[in-house]
Amino acid sequence: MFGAVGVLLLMAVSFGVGNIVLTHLLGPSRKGEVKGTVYESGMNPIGSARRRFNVRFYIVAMTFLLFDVEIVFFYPWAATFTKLGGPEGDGLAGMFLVRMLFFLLTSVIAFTYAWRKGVFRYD
Amino acid sequence: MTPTLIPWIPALAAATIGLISLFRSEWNRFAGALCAGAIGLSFVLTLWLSSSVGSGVVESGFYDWISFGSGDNAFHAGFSWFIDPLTVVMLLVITGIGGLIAVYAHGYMKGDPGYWRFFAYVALFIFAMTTLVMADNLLLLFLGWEGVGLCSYLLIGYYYEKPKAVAAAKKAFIVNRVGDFGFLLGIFLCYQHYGTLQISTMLEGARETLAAVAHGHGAVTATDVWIPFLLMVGAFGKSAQLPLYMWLPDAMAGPTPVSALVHAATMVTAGVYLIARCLPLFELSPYALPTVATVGAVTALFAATIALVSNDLKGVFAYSTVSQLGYMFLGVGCLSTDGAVFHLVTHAFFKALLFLTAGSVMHALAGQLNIQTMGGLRHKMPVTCWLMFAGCLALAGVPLTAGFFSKDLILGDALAYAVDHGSVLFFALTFLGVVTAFLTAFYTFRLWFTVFMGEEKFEMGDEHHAADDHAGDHADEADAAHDDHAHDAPHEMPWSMNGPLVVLAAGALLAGLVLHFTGGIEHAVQHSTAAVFVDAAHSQHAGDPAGDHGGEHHAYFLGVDAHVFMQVLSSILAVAGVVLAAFVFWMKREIADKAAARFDKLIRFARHEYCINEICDAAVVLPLRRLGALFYAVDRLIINSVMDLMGGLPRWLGMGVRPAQNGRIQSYGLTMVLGVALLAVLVLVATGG
Amino acid sequence: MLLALSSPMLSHYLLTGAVLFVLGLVGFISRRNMIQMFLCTEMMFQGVVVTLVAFSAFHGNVTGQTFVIFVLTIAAAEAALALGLVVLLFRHRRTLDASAWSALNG
Amino acid sequence: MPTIADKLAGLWPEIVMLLGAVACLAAGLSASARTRRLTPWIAGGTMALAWIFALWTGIDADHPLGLGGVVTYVKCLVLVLGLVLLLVCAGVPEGLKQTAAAEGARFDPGLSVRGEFYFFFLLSITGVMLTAGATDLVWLFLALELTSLPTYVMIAMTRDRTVAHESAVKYFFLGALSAAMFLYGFALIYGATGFTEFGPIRDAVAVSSETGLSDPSPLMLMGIVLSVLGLCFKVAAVPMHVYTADVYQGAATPVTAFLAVVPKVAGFAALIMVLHLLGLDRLPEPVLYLLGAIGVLTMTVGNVLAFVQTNLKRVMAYSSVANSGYMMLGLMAGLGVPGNALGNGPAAVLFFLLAYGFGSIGAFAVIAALAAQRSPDGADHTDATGVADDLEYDDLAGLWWRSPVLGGVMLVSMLTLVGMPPLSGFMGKFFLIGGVLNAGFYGLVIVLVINSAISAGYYLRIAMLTFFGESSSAPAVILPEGRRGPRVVGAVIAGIAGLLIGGLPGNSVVRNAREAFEPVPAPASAEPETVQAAADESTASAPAVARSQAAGLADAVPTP
Repeated sequence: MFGAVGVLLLMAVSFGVGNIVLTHLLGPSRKGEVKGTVYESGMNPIGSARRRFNVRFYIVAMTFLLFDVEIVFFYPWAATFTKLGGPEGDGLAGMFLVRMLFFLLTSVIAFTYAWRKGVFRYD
Repeated sequence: MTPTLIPWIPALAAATIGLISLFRSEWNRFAGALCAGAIGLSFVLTLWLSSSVGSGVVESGFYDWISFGSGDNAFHAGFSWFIDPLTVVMLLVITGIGGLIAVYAHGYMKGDPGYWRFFAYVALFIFAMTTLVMADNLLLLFLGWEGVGLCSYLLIGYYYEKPKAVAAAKKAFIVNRVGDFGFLLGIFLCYQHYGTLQISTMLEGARETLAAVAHGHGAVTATDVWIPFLLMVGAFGKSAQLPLYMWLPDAMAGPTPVSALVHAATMVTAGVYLIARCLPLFELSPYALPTVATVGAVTALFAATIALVSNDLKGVFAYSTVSQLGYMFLGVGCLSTDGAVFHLVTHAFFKALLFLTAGSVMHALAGQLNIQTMGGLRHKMPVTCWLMFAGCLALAGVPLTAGFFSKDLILGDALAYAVDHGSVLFFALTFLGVVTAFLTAFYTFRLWFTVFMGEEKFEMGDEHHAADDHAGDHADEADAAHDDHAHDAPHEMPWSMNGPLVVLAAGALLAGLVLHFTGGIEHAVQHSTAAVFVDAAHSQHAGDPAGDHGGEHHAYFLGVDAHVFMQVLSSILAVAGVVLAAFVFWMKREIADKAAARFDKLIRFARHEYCINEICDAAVVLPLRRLGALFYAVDRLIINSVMDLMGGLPRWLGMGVRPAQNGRIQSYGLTMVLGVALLAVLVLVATGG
Repeated sequence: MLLALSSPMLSHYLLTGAVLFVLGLVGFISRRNMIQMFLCTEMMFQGVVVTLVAFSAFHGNVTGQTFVIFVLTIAAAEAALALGLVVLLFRHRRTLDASAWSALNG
Repeated sequence: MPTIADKLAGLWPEIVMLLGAVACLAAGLSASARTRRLTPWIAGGTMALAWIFALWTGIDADHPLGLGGVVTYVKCLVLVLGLVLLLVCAGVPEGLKQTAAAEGARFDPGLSVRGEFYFFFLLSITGVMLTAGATDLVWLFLALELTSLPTYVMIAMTRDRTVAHESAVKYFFLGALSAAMFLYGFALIYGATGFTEFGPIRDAVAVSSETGLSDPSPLMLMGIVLSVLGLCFKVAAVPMHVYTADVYQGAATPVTAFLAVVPKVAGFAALIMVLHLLGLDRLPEPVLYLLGAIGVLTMTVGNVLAFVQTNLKRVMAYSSVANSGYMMLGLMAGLGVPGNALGNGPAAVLFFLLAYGFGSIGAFAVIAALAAQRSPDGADHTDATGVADDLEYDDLAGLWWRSPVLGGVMLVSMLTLVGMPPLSGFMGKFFLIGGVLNAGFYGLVIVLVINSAISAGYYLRIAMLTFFGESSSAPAVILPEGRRGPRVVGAVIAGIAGLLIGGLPGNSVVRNAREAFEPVPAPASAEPETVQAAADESTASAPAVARSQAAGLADAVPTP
């Protein structure tokens, strides 16, 4: 029981550490003033805190908010899915999966739309 | 489907002409062709329909117009048709004569700025008129009735820039309204009494009562007596009988083709049609038909005397129309529906002809109407002269012309009726009719001889409906020739206008002969609802109540068959009238002048319509005006101030509420929340209470 | 009193929900900053959410909680819309004061 | 118990609408200019197809409240009004500077709003259809939000003037407030009964044996009251009417036409459903008081405020408020006797919605086809399309003589709104009054008639101006052919419909509205004997009703 948890923990930690190590080894290494500043989502951290952000940040924030909320619907679905699919279920798991995929599809459409509108473009 | 198309094709044409004028005004010149074509198409359909109707009845629905209630209380009035031979006769007259007049008007109205408007109205009129005669219920009939009234109003007021035309249109509308009010009451009473407005059902009910009464069981109720009187008021209004006649002479302010179509051939006969259609209802009441006959005969004589002295070219024909309609009412009044319908048909021919030729004369003389200024026009307008001569012969009832046969049938039937019933009243009415016949012949030819014979003279009218004059006469000439000068000399109409007149003239001369010997009208009437009620038990033709013709028996007057007697008498009178007119107004003009000087006052009195208008003013209009003034004062003083208060109230309220709409979201939110709170409290109170 | 406070019952939850709702209402009317006003409407929604969850527990079925998920979704959609509108308006007038927007009235 | 699959089967029209909306979105952002131009056509085709589907799926005989006929009627109604509205609205996004800039040499998907506009247009109408079809409070709430949310965006994006943004923000904030209100009501209904499905809720409401009226628990009653008050926002009824004139004035005129019609249909559909939880023919007294008070206040406030306006869009906005007041009275009138033409208030509301819809669309479409020329600087008076559509009374002066078509439509619209026989508005008011009389609320009828008289004050003023008015300043100009585009067609269709639907053969539209409330017998094929028995029990004419419903729905709403 705890062994399984230990394995999971190990995998998670090694994935994270491994990535850091790998990028350090493989990626190009540049140093400079800009690179050394504090990272704040691409904004210059120096100056008045009240200065306005680029409107794109709002848009991204809103997009995030919406996609984030969609996750809410996955929890009840995931919680009941095994019951429907298992031996005590009524064999509707297939239909249930298809419905959730349809729900995902609507999200994908929204995502594609946002993409086409250039929401994710930063230039 | 065929019956439905007959009214709706002209309606479609009217709508199309209206739309064209809105969107493609350069196509306006096709309006006449469109209108005439639509009416012609309806005529062809009518011919086709007549073959399928035969002696029977065609009933067909178009759509459920009004329908409410269910079960026994249900009320239905459909756009649906009841077509019997009587309807077919009417349809043939309306679409046939209507088509010819439309062709004539195409030339007559050419160049008029309201050309399209005229034809849109005419097409609409044909729609309403055909609906009227085809309706299977009184409500739809009333729709058509009001429709023709509306079109008549629009067409009389066609020259809306002329105050006289506008006044005439208003007069026609208002006088007709009096009649329509009676008619409408009659319709209500019918519904109340019979529980339906379906004409066939109502008439069946009426016939059952008639049969029951004839057998001595069952009785005529007070409602039965009243219904025909109310319907009669409507009929008198539409057909210009005393005392509701005075709109018709004024209605001549409309364009002449309209006078011919609406105010001579078709619309004004709607009253006759109504009585013929609903004859059993009238037979139920012992007083209804004698009243109709009396009003008819008196109107006939009355109008004839005015026509005798009138100097107005169209006025003479207008009064003569009133007079001839009087004959028709005399006909239905003495149960001679076939005579009345026969006269209706022949009258449509010759009166349309007379009006249109009068229109030609007017046209040629730039709107001149006074016949005293005319004379010897036969050289200038030979075709018109002889066409009008044909019409005059028919109107005068000269033997073998159309008017002779139909008028004679009515008078003969009236005499026979008087003999059969030993009725002094009907002897008197017949006598009035005979006198009128003589007068008719006399005044008709007075006009004709005055205008076309004798010394040549003419004065141009002062009215410039010059635009149509020029364009009508010299269609080929460039429009640039349109200066406003009047003609130098009257001249003949082009054949595009005279063509239809020739057809009408042929009808005026020959229709009577043909219809008399084929018995077409009699046959049609006997197979329609206008057939006179023959009690099955008392009739020898029990199995065939319609019989071949009701007149199997003969009434004898002074030892001669009544009809033969009347034929001989009226032939003599007609010829005498013509000869006398020729003598007085052509050969020895001075006699006429002397007589005119001698009876100057009387003539002026008659020309003034015996002061009927003044009497009417004094008796009806003036009191109403006084009452109106009184009401006006009350209205100004009391009601107006109250209304000002009430009209101001919403404004004050609005101004009071308005500050709440200050445009701020917070205060809007507050209003909403307070409102919700208040209403919630209301609910709480209501729950508690 | 003490007992009532120590063991929460349905009415407590309902009262909490109602208080949240009314606070939201009052805030909506009294605040002039548009973002605060919007937050107040969100508060009203949350008051409803609390009510729904309380009823759900009371009736012993999950319908109320399901309802809550949908309410949250709608609230999120409205939030996105509200932010968009507020940004738009701010760019016009450089202020978040709602009373600056009362050109339309009467 | 119907399964999800059964419910989905009845939702084909909505599914079609959703797919069409996505198609519009895609087409509007397509790289090909030709495809982009197709967008409005896709929207129109979608609605026509959805209409066919709505007729094809037919009436849901298992509707938990027995209102299957109403569902179908409302769907057809909103689709028909939507088709006419599309004509009026088409060209709005294309006329925006923003979209015009995006459509330049190189297409910029980030700027063009063409796809979004028609997407939202269809979504909002889908929302109305779902509102009508709702059988569950959750569903109803979602559907109402689906109706509203797109309209907020439509207002904000279709006009570059700041007033449009003001209008959008007012509509949005107050809309959110009202949504919270009816949501709270829904929560209370759930709390009182433990259900969100309509059927069980209705079954849970006690019926008083004394009066035969519903006797809901206080919690349930409060829930209904709050729901009704919240929904008042959607129909623009007192006390939620405050936003109406500001929002209508600020929005681009075609969008205003949309606002005046679509949310109102949704609101009344939702009100019918919510009130039928208690039983429309056995509403308890407090609810009757509430509806009566709302109705009287709404029509009076609407009319008196309309009376003092000079801006045409504000006049029409308050007229829209007043009309909601009339319809509120219809809701309290009860269902009357089956088979009787008069006496069914809610059915009269359904018909009145159609009559009002065509009247309003006609008037707004005419306004949309005109442009004021009062303000020569044009700076703040023109919208994105360069049109000053804030028309005053004077702008209509003598419109008939300049454009008989627009003048005629304006005249017909005003006459139908004022209730001139035999136009559809008259039939609507006639049946409404019949219902209220039948229910015995004579006082309310008097108020209604007085209010109609007040409304004639401003409606007829517009009608008279159209003919005889003489403008002191320069009257509005008619937009050039390309700019007024399909608006005139929409106006003409609305005008003709306003003229005719009251008098269609056998009053079929009115009859359909009435029959929408009559019980639908189960399909005959199921079990012949049981069906026979059921038919005998209910009404002898039930099969006839069903047949005429099936056949008559096709002409329930005239084909544009």
